[in-house]
Amino acid sequence: MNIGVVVFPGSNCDHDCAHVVKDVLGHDVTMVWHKEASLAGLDAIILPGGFSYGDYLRTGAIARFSPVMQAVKQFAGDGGLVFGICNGFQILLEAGLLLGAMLRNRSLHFVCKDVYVRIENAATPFTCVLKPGQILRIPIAHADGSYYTDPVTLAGLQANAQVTFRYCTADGKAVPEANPNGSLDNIAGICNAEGNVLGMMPHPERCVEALLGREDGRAIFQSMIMSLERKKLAAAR
Amino acid sequence: MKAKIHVTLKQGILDPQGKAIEHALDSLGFKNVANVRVGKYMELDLQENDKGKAEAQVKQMCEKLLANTIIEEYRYELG
Amino acid sequence: MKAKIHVTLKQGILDPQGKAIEHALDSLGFKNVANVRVGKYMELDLQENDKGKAEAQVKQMCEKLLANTIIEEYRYELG
Amino acid sequence: MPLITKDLIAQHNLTGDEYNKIVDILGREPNITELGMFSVMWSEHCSYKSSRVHLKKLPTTGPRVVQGPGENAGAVDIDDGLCVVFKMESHNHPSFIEPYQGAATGVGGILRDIFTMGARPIALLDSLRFGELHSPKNRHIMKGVVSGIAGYGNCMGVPTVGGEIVFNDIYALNPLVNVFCLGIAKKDKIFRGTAAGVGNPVIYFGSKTGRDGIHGATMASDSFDDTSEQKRPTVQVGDPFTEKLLLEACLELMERDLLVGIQDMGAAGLTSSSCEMASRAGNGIELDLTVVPRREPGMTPYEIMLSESQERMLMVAKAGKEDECIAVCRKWDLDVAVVGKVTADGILRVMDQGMVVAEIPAKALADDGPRYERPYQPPAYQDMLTNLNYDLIPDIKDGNGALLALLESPTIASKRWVYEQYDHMVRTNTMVRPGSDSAVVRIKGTNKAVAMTVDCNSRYCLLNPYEGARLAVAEAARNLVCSGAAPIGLTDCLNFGNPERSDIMWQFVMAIEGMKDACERFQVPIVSGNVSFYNETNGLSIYPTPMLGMVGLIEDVGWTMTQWFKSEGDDIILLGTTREDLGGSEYLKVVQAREQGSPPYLNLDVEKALQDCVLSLIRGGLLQSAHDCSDGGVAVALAESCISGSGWTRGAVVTLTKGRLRDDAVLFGESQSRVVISVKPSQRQAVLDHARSFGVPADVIGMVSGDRLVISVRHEGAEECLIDQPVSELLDRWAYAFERSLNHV
Ligand SMILES: Nc1ncnc2c1ncn2[C@@H]1O[C@H](COP(=O)(O)OP(=O)(O)O)[C@@H](O)[C@H]1O
Ligand SMILES: [Mg+2]
Repeated sequence: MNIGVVVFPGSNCDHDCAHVVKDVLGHDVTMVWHKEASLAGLDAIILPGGFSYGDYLRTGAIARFSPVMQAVKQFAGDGGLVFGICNGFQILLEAGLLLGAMLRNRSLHFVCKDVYVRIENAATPFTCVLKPGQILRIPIAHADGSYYTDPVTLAGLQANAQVTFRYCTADGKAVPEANPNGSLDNIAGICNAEGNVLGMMPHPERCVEALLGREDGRAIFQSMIMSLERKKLAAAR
Repeated sequence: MKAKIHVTLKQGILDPQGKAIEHALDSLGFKNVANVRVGKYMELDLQENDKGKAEAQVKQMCEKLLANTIIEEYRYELG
Repeated sequence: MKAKIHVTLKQGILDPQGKAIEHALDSLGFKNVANVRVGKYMELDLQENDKGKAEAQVKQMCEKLLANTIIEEYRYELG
Repeated sequence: MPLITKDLIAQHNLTGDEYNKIVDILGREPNITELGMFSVMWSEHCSYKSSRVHLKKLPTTGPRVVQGPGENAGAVDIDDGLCVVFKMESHNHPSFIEPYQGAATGVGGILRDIFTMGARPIALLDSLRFGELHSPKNRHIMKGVVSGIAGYGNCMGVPTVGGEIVFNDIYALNPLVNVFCLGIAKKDKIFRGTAAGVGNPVIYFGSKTGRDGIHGATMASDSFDDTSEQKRPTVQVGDPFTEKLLLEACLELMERDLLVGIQDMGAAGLTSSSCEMASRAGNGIELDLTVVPRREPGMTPYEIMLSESQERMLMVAKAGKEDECIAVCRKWDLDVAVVGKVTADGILRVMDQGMVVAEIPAKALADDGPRYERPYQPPAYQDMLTNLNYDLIPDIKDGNGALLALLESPTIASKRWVYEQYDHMVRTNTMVRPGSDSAVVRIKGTNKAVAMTVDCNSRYCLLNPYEGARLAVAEAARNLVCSGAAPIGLTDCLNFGNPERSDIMWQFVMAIEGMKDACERFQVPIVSGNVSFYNETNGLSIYPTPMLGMVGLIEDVGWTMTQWFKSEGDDIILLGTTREDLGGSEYLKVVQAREQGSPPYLNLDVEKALQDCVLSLIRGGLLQSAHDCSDGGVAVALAESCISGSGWTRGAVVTLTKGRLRDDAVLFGESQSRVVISVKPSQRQAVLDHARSFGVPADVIGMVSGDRLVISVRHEGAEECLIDQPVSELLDRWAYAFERSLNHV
């Protein structure tokens, strides 16, 4: 596979995502400069974490106007896999590729630590090797991760099983104590109605190697690769 | 022409910053303060003499970039 | 009584936010924008009927907490 | 042009003699711009005029040293064609005036020092000193500093992987903010700040120049008094986003074959970067201020030359490569301009609107500043500090209470509240996160890792600056060794009071001697550093704080070790000897409210043997955990090993031998050269044999077991239980003490 990792000015998890795809999973990576207008030849797109444009106005607010975002919209519209992590998630929200918005963490602090998330939908291309209800321990690192949307949209997300991850306790309870940032309904990640665009605040790319402690994040990248392989196979038939 | 723009969280959306300030004011002894809300204030110079055109532009800036209308509302003055 | 408080960076102090927004507006095609400055806007309710006392209090709040007078200046309206 | 009056000279912090020297150098009176340039370059901060003669004594060479002191940062070889580039810097004064921006721009400054060398920064550590948390002002400074470091470091995507915080009211009006940064560079691709090659273009890039921070360097060279508030306009605001662009642009410029030399504009901005680069190459530079990118209209040459606006760089490009350099900067949305060229005459010549506005020999500015051999002498109060009659201090009655009090004293309590605000995992290298003896970061593309720690017990340094400095070196090295790393290099940040006072100068000189002796014994070279004098307010000086940042190499990532107990049933062994070392201890301060006595005894040979032993045990795969005994002694070390694991706790049942020692010394004394290790029972004998072969005393003191920490002392066959606490209680006190002190109004 050839996975594109978009580099916005201020992206800082771009290298980390590339490292996972290339060095850990053995696939090709193309770093995509934000002024790029075409994503031809790429199998999936990752929007990495960081502080695009310093996040000086609102997280993701300026990055969404980068020329590459037109191409990302097109790519997603054509059914391509688009995966936003942390700042990448925030950009997808600002760009309208996912529904809702991000508010400051309830604590008003940046928070970097491991949290538990529960798989709410294991049928997406990003979670297909996981089981529903499975619990992963993954780091978060953000100051604006309090997901918000209006009640109607929330009901829609719930009804369509678009809530993909919820913050939970070690034994899987999605209770307020397990919510690290004040997210509505403990939401840690959502996808679009078609399931091919996913955004999540936790950083799966930070836990794919036993050397760094845990490998819980690996399953998400493996799901993505497996979905791409299936799609290729289907197309070849 | 100068534009002055206020962007604030919509009513009903929890404003933890406002809460924190209220709390801090309280512990400083300002006991009679309530409903603190925090927003952004922006000023900019616009090279445009036509007030109507200027207004249309500022409105566009707000809608497109300066405010996220899912969570925020905005108002502006021109002068 | 309602207090409306504006806190802005002093002249001459670098405003990275303003700079970033100006740049973004420019690349969105708003070429006629200059001198974007970003500040904070706060609203609060004050239980105090005496205007003079209210003013003294708000001033104190600004000096003590709401503004960082080393790099920021503030102004307020009561009403 | 203002006339150069006596007042003006004094306002520039120059003495009459220094002024006369300037007139001699120029062969005429300086104009105001030149006066300003001399004043910043000859300030204590930039010229090291009081410290240079002593700094020369420090060991700076070794087989691994690629770059010693004198450049933007030091570099040490880690094989595989790579080296680590590191340095520590203080931003104390600015952080007192404006905590958030002061700390943030401190992080920005040290990052630039590292990436100007061609290294990609991969880790930050912060070492902080504040007044005690009961005062709102101290809390305000602490919160501001922590969020400033977070705000800048997180945005840059450089993880803050460790640090240190100590609270003592002596720092209330002079907080210390020292930041350490480490980067990785190819050994043959290190860049230096040199203006070689006459005719080569000098290029400015980064942010625009504003009026901010004018005279930051002279401010950092002055004591505070009640009028310091008026110095406030010198505060600078950091822009980490621009710095991130600057970082990427620099590394891209360096990838290509475009540069001759490069240096960041730190203290004294355009003046220091240009004259230092010229002086290192024995050349001159001609600058044209007319084309310098500016933020504000109407700036004078004086202001432009002295501005300390952040996020700016100066590079000397190869002739003909200007356009390529400019294209890279534009790609990263940076301001850029060719502002001058390298000349042969050794003069820093500054032009504005076609006129010469300053003309000074570059070397005179950069290197020929005044040097002082300031008088030094121990103060009369020194004996009062060390003479402590222990007979007047009752031995401990309530061991449980004392342990809990120590665990919740903010100096010992968990710093989770702080480091959770720092992104400590970005770049996906962090093997050991904050919370163990040192931070460990793997080096991608190799099987290696580096360990880093920052240490200094400034109370020890107050009581005996020579011993205190030796102890700091020993502790730093011990922290690395406990993580499985061999120490390979050191950087320092020497925070002291006013060097014009003979007692302060004595502290400084003694500390240097102590560092020198310890570094020589451990064969750890000092490759970079920084001196911060004048940490004094209204005549009250901080404790001498020679902060050390030490770097160790783990040649096989499999050797990495952590401090927390792993498995039920493991044996606990104490390596080293416990003596009656209560002087200067955290116990005396927290429980007895005394900061007195002589600091713990340290024998460098004993320490070295211990460290060699621990390293060899770790490499032999014989250990489950290793934790050095420092603040709070063996009782606190044991408690930390029980509770500091991430996500679990362990209990321990321990019996310590009392001999003729006091109970409080056995539990909380801070005897050096001791490490608490845990081992699998099957390897106990091998470990004991191993220790004996290194001549290191080793006692099996107990077992990892249950969910309580139980510590008894044995004396002539009798055992007495002094501490018995549920681990959950220890954890609660230690883990949340910080939040509790902050929320307590
Ligand atoms: N300011 C800080 N920033 C980040 N981490 C910190 C800070 N202060 C302490 N820590 C972390 O907390 C742990 C304990 O620190 P400390 O008690 O100073 O250790 P030691 O006594 O072994 O030197 C270390 O892992 C350290 O890196
Ligand atoms: Mg230690």
